[in-house]
Formats: sequence, structure tokens, C-alpha cells
Amino acid sequence: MTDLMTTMSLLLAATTIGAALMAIWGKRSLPIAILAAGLVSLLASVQFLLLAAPDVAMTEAAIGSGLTTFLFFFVLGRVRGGSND
Amino acid sequence: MTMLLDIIGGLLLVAGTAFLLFGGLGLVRMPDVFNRIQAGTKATTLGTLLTLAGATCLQPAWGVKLLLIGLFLLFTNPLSSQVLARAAHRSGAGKSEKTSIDRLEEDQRKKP
Amino acid sequence: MVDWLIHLAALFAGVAFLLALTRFIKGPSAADRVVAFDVLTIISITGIVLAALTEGRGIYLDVALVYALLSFLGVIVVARYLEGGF
Amino acid sequence: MSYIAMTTGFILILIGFYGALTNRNILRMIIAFTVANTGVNLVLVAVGYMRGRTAPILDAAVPVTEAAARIIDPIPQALVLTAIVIGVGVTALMLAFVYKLYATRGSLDISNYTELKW
Repeated sequence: MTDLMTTMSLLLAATTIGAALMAIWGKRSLPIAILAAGLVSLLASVQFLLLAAPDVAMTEAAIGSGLTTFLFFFVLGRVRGGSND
Repeated sequence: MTMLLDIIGGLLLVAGTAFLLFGGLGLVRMPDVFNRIQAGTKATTLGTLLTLAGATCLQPAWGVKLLLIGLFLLFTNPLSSQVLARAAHRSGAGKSEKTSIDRLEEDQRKKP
Repeated sequence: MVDWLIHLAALFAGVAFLLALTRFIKGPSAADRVVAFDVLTIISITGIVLAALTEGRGIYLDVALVYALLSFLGVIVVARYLEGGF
Repeated sequence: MSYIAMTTGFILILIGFYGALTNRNILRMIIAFTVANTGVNLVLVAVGYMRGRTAPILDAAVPVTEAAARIIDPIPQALVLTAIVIGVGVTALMLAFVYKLYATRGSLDISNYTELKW
């Protein structure tokens, strides 16, 4: 039983690090970096659930992945000229 | 009786995740954005609903919550796929060369 | 028997996760990545249901409920940005 | 299993600081700070995990009489719950500053803002 959880945790850890590298890599465009940061938050939320913290997972999914992505895209839509500085 | 229900639930789980696998395969293999939306949303919606049905067979006490999750998915997932397809069409996403009919573009050209 | 079936289901979900992640990494446009993000959220819902079945705690399903609402919100926001809204 | 999450958290913190130090665009720096924030939360929750125990929520699966032997410590989770909300507040403040800077100067490059250097 715990083998399944450990395997899921390893897969999530590798994917989280890959998405974080994609979020800070300067070559890609800015909306893709914001989506990758949202993916980091989403996968960290599943990791919180596997660490037996469902309340933290709920808050991270709603605020870290939903509200932060919304705020970033809201600001990015208003600074449309300077996004490739 | 409960043994039979367990086996039916497990088979439903495997069938649902097999549909998820086919959705992921279509997401990789399809040629352009609209076909990817088609493959990635419809197959995964059916797969998740089958998985929730299998979980209901395995644990009947959780039926109400699983039914609520299924209802939310059934309402929101086609809506989000339609909004995304419209946004991709308006932002000028590239179509595959096998696409021959585009009714939305014909309508927009008819009444500018 | 049922444990074996749950492990097989987790294997299928993991392979689907890796396929969707491939599309997220190499998708040419932003819309491809949004589709892959949506599919990753839905596969995560399946993973949460499997984790709840393994642990035997019904409280984990509330997180799946939040996810089902959240994928909708994220896709709507990014679609509004791609259309040139805000 | 908690060591996997703890290692992931530390690597996320390092990646976030590297991105915040090497990028020139202000929005990319804020994205990197968000990644580092998630890493700190992951490390804090992984510190509080105990092997073989379950979530600290009392329901039919965990009765009250045997709760103390079966649930993990809820204090780090409560701390992280506060940290997530404060993190989104800080992120919103930084984004508001970005909006005002772009409205006054018309650029997002950090090397154009040199008033505080001497």
C-alpha cells in the first residue's frame, strides 16, 4: 500500500522540479512561465495531500494555483507592451 | 455480493484510467490545437466519470461526494473546452492541413 | 484482487500523466499548454480518488471537489487572456 | 516518504532564488519568488509528517478515543495555512507595484530603475 504512495510521491517530485525549471527559464514567453508556476503549485498541492494534510492541499489548490494565476494574468494583460523586456 | 461489487468497482477503475490513457495518447499524437482539445477533454471526462463510478462501487458510503464531483465535472468541463477552443480560434492558432471546413471563419467573413 | 486492480489503475494514470506532461513541455503554442494543464488537473483528480481509496479516508475527496471547480476557473482566465480581454 | 517532499522543497527554494537573481524582467522575478514560497511551504509540511499516521481530522474513520495515537501533529499544517494566505498577499502587493511602475515608466526591465543605487 505504501509502495503506491511512494511511487506517486517520486513522480510528483520529479515533475515539480521540471516545471519549476520551466518556470524560471528565461527563453520561454511569459504566459508559459506563469502556467508552469501554476503547475508547480498544483503538483505541490497533491504532494501536500500525500503528506496527510488535506486542509493545506485545499488552500494551496484554491489560492496558490487559482488566485495567483488569475492575478498574474490580470497584471500581464495590463502591461502588454513591456512583457518582453 | 460485496465481493462481486468490489470486482465490478475495480474493473470500472481500470476502464476509466484506460480512457485517461487514451486521452493522453491523443493529446500527444493529434496534429493541431482543436483536435487536441477534442481528445483531451472528451476522453478524460468519460474516464473520470467511470473512475468515480468505480470508487462508488468500492466505498458506497462516499456516494454523495463522488456524485457531486461528477456533476461538477459534467457541467464545467465541456464549457471550459468550448471557451478554450473559441479563444484559440480568435488568437489565430494554426490549423492542420487536413482541416477543410471552418464554419466559424465562414460566418465571420460573411458579416464582418 | 482489488488491490491489484487499483495498482493497475494507478499505473495507467501515471502513464497518462507522463503523456500529458510531454505535451505541456513541447507544446508549440500557449493553447496547447492550457489543454495539457486541464488534462493534468483531471488526472490529478483521479490520483486523489485513488489515494483516498488506498488510505480509506473520505475527507480527501473534498480536495478533489476543489480541483473540479478550479480547473474551470484557470482555463476561463487563460482563455480570456488569449482572446485579448482584461 | 517525507524525505522526498523535503528534498523537493529545498530544490524548489534554490531554483526560485536562482531565478530571482538571474532574471532581468520584474514579472519573472515575482514568478521565481512564488516558486520559492511553494518550496518553503513544502519543507514545513514535510517536517511535521509522521510515518504510518493519518490526517488530523476526526470523522468515522478516526474516532476521538484513539485519535492521539493515530493522527499527525496539526501545528505545522496550521502554520503553513497562514503562510499560504500571507504569500498570496505579498504576491498581490508586488504585482500592484509592477503595475504602477509600468504606468509611470513604460518598462519592466530592472536595469532601468536605478534611483535607489548610489
